[in-house]
Amino acid sequence: MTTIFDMPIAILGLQILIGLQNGAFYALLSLGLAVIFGMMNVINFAHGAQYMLGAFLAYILLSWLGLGYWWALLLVPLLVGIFGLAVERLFLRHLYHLDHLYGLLLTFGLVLIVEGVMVDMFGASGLPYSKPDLLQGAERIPLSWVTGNERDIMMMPVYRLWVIAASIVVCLIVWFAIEKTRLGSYLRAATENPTLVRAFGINVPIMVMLTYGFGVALAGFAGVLAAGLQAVTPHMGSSLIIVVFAVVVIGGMGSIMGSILTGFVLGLIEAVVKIAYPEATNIVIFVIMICVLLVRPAGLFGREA
Amino acid sequence: EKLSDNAVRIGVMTDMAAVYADLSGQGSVVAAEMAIEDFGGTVLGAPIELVSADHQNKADIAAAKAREWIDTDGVDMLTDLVTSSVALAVQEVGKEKNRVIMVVGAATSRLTGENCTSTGFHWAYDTYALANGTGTAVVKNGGDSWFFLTADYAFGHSLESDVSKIVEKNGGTVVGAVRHPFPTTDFASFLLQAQASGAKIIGLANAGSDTINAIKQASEFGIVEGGQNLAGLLMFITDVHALGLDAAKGLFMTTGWYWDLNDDTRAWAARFEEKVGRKPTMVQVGVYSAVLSYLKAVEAAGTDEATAVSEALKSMEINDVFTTGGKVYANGRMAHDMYLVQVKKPEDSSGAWDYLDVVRTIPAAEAFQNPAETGCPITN
Amino acid sequence: MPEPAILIDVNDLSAFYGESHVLHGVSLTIRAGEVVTLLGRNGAGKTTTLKSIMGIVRQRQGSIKINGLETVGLPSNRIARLGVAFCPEERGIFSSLSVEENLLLPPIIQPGGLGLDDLFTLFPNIRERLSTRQGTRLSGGEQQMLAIARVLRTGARILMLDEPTEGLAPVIVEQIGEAILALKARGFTIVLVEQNFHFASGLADRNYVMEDGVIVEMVAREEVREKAGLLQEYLGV
Amino acid sequence: MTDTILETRKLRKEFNGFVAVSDVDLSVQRGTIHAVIGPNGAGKTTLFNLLTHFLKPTTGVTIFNGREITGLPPHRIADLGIVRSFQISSVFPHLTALENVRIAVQRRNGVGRNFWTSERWLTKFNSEACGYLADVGLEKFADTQAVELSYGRKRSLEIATTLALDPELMLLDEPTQGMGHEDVARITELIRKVSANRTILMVEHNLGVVANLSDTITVMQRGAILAEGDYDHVSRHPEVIEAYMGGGGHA
Amino acid sequence: MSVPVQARAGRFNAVHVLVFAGALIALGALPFAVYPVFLMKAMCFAIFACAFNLLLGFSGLLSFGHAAFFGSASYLSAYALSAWGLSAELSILFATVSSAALGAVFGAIAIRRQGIYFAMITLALSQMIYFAALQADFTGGEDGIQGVTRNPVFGLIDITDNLSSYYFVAVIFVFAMFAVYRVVHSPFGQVLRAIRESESRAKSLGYHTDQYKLVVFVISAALSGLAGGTKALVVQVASLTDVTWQMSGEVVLMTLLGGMGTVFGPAVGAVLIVTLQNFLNSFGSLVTILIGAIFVVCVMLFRRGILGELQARFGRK
Ligand SMILES: Nc1ncnc2c1ncn2[C@@H]1O[C@H](COP(=O)(O)OP(=O)(O)OP(=O)(O)O)[C@@H](O)[C@H]1O
Ligand SMILES: Nc1ncnc2c1ncn2[C@@H]1O[C@H](COP(=O)(O)OP(=O)(O)OP(=O)(O)O)[C@@H](O)[C@H]1O
Ligand SMILES: [Mg+2]
Ligand SMILES: [Mg+2]
Repeated sequence: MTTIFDMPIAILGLQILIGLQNGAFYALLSLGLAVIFGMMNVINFAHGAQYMLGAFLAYILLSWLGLGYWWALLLVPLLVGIFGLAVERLFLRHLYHLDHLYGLLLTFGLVLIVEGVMVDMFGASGLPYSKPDLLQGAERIPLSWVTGNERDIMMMPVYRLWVIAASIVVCLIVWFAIEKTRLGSYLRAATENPTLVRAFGINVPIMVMLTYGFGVALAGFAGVLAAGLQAVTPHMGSSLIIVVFAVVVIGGMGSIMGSILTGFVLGLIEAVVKIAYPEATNIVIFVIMICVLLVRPAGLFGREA
Repeated sequence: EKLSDNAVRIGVMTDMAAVYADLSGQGSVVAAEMAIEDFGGTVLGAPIELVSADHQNKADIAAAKAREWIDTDGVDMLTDLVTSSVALAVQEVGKEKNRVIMVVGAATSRLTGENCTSTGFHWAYDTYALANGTGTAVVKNGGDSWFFLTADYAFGHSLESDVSKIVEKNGGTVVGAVRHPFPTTDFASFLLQAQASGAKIIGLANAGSDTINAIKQASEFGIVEGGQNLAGLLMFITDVHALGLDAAKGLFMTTGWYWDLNDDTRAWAARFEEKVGRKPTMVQVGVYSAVLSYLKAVEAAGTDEATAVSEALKSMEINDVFTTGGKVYANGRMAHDMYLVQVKKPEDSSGAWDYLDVVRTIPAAEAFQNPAETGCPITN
Repeated sequence: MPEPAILIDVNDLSAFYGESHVLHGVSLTIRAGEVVTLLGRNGAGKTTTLKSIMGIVRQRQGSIKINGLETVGLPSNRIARLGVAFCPEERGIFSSLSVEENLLLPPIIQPGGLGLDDLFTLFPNIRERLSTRQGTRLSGGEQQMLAIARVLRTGARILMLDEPTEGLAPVIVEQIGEAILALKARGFTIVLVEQNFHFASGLADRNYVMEDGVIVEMVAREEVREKAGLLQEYLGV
Repeated sequence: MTDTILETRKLRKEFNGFVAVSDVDLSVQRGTIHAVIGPNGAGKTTLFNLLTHFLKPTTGVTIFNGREITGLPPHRIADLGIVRSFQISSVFPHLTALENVRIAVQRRNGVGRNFWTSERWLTKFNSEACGYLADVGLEKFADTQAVELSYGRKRSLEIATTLALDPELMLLDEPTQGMGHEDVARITELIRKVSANRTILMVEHNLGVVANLSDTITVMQRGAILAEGDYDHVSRHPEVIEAYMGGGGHA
Repeated sequence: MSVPVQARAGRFNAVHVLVFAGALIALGALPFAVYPVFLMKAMCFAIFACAFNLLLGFSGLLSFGHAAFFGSASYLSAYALSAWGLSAELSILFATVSSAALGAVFGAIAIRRQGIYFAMITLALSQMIYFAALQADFTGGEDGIQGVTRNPVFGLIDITDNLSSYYFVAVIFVFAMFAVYRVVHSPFGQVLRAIRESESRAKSLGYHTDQYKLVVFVISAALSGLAGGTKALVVQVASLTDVTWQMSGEVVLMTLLGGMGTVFGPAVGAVLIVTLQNFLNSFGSLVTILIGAIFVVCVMLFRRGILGELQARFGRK
């Protein structure tokens, strides 16, 4: 076997792919956050909780209704999205004219409620969720084209490949819908001056409500993907949310592509750190963030204020 | 007067809502209630009262609450205390205020080692016993080269070093370790490093959702199929429940108690399940045992003064549903038999909570560290 | 020749900002194809009148009929869809949008608005600065041009322009005057708030004069000369 | 006595390749009212931003009172006595008009950093601040929050605030924009009054005001100086008429 | 201070004097009614929240990393108390000064960024402190520094019993509240308001806004350090809890709940949250739900915060 840094190249390659797959989660989550945060100026602290809700709904669909993974992938974003619509309609709508701190506070309160309810209903230690047969097992990826050695083969779990693929597709669709249509500029303008945009004849409240619901649905979608990889626990979102916020900021608020690319790239960087200096995995993103913001005050792809 | 303010008050301080809520939490409170009920509700003619609180796994909250209980509510004994920092802080308060502290939920051996106190007790398990039980048994089974996935904080470090010593003492080798941050959800990268190390055993020196996720993800990479085995160094039955047998099957772990040991344990577990809706963990039944033993000791000492009660505890033999023939060492360690268990295959399980086969009973004297070696200055 | 139809009919309009009562019973009518100005001192309530018609000021009482339809209860997006466009005095250029995005932002409400080419002929600066990443990076006057161009595109038949010539060079002011006349000729109805009385009176069919939240005078084009004294008193011109 | 208070040499500003100010040599004489006019987008505001160091020039130097000041940060410029008003009005919205002005008075007296005394101590500046408000006709609005003022009054407030700093060189970016006729007249008078012992550099589109006030006029176009001189001179300049004044140029 | 005392005192009306005296008496009498350790803890958080509010409420800067000051101070004072045996006031002073220094460093890095970027930089920097606290030797990792001793004040006055330490902490509390009040209602505070309203205008008036923001950042960090250092003395533990981002979040909540535009509102919010956590303690996950619900209700219905709402109702400025 060929080795680099004392590590078989097959395993190194796999590490990179896994970095990509973790990046896929960052991208997907920060995308939803960026849509909500960059377009509506709402700091959606509940994003992690909504992601967790997605995972739980997948579990519930399976164990209560017998609806499997593919159904979950379809229905859960819808359900979580509807939850988002309700949150927007009942709460957030009344806060837009205020400092966006209030949105943060409100969604923080929601996190406590949702997590508390989940702990109460399902306990804190987690639930198992099994992925569909189609996505079980591992794919053999030959590396002989790089190393010339027939024995260099990566065994990448199919599910993780699927996560990468699904995330890329969704990210691109969203990017297209927002950046290549008028929607993105409506949203950004509405954040800056909703009154005026409304006076141009755009139904801002409905548009904003749907946007929030959509961003939240993305979190739910990511939650379903995550359920296949890790234990479904009520606290699974809260450890992730801060990192995802960091990703959005590094990418530059308001930039959809920025969030997506940063998500993937940071996943890769993290993969390298996990090999080189694993203790630092949890702070590497923050170090990067400080460096980036010192050099580019509005993030990598953001517009300067 | 024998009893302070004519009542014996017991405080169960536990994790009610966070990660350890399932293995202790409300269940620990119920277990304490059961102990009081089984004891008869009064001691030395005075009522036994129970209070409970959530320490949220925060040492400062726990310490402040412990003080308040002792100063204003007249609490005589505190128990459960799930995380190490919490247990250490509260044991310190107990020392200052002369109160009995019976730690059940926390793992650190420091409680009866360098940080031991004359009124502090450690009841169900500790990192030494876990390391020792799993480490010895696994090496003896042929798992002689180890790689650790270690949670990067003091608990993980001490678990890792405890196990390493045992592995080496038994003739095995430690080929490497990776320190992962706490918490971690994706272990793939670390598992691959473990895989690349070629070690026969991957020791999980972590806890809770970290352990669960590591095990769950290990199956994706065919680690077990590739000839490597996992050893969970701190696992509870709730963790197995969360993993599902499919992912956890074959795993070795060490526990202080299992509900399916004998008729007594089964009967007690059934009683508990009726109230709580799930089978008890070793921590919950440990709380039961701690409370019951405390009450017996109060009765024997004829007072609730902490030093006297502690003396009584140390001269008692512990016999209840948790253990028979348990001894309390001078450093506060309650030594009892431990069990090396293996997780059943799904087809061998009769359903929920029927998860473990006892592979070996580790006698108390072997399971727990000789008090003289713990570094605890209290030797008699 | 029959009088053209009444497009906007404001009757006894009161408007409030929170506690403060700003308009005290404003009544005015605007007929199809007219250019009408609102004149008055700073703080007289001109902007508030426009914003009330537009539905931007929500706290309002009285009646505002647009094309016969009562709009006091309607949100501003519905009012805009009736074919009313508003160009605010503070310009309302969006800093998070590029110049081009700013220009294309308001949706086309009906056909018949100015095309991009016409707009660029009118305001050559905009064509040149189209790719500027932040609308608010433009110079003050360019922002004003952009704000006007933006509403001319939408095809709305009623244009409400709040101080559109503010901060513009005299040549451009002249051109805007010509554009307004051209639009009028194409059948647009224009409500103009202006400080620049000479500019406004040259274009207007009728001038309303406001003071302290009420209309105090209506001066038709023919009467400007004879009511000069009155205007002097109200406007200081 | 006329000497040069402010001078620029080859001052240039590019934005991503777009040249907004192109090698401008400007020289302002002490004690005069100097107007800068020119078509929209000619670079007037950018020039002001360069002079007050809100923007860094791409190349070129600025000299104030014989001293090169090119690299200094904006607040130092203000300390030296160059203060500007903004084209798009910039007030402290939730401070009252009085407080708005007082912030400037406070600055002039150098008591901004004092965090150990009571703010009641500041009341001694009230009467002075009220004086500036009266100058621009806002005395009635002393206790009104700035957001609630109408547009024109906000602009008056801004001028009052600028005045309160008693600057040696005052830069006014379209001071009369958005004001009614009476106010324009009042502001014109005010500018004349305050110009007594200071220098004023202003951008203005209202040719009436320009003609009435200015000693020197610089006409800019496309970032460069097109013409310079007194009003009679520039208003007859054919290129100025074509690019800026148009047919109705003479107000 | 050149203003004659009379002129200033004259502006205090009788109500103010009464309220103030009443508050002092209540503060003195309270430990006989309520458990002193709880009160001390509440006071520490009250100081923390008010210090934080200097930034959020009065300078418009949302720091999402204030736990760094609070937590590191609590470690340092705990260490000074137990390892060096420094007297109580010196340990706290040491922690306060260190926090101020840390604040100067953080501030210098963060201050040039605005809004959410500022929040995220402060968060990132405080995560570094968290990492250091987890890894450093003297902090004891996740076990924290246990068994901190309450050393005598000035080496003389014994404060081991709760009542005497209560009065010691109360003095610190009154001092801190006064400091916050003074900063807010000072010429400097007035400039801060102006900067928050329009930074570029303030700059053009000649204010070196970065410097002002840095000064207030350092003051806020120092007072947060004061709070953290005192807390270690009170609960006799220093642990990771105080350096987590959740703690940074909690102080935001306290501030908003109490009223971020008010000087003492955050103290009220802090006391309320500490009380809630304390008294609802045994309800398990229901507490989480309840606290969440309280936040939602506050944001929706009492968004000026408790004190802000009261002031609005009773028409004080
Ligand atoms: N947001 C607001 N809140 C409170 N009062 C306001 C607000 N906006 C305007 N006002 C007040 O309403 C009155 C009318 O203001 P309006 O803006 O309509 O005047 P205007 O005639 O357009 O003046 P200008 O020529 O200066 O633009 C003024 O007294 C003003 O102070
Ligand atoms: N930050 C910037 N980025 C890019 N372009 C800019 C920027 N600031 C100004 N410009 C451009 O530079 C040119 C000069 O702008 P400036 O504001 O100086 O014009 P002006 O002479 O003040 O015009 P007006 O009379 O309309 O206020 C304009 O075309 C403008 O679009
Ligand atoms: Mg107006
Ligand atoms: Mg300009």
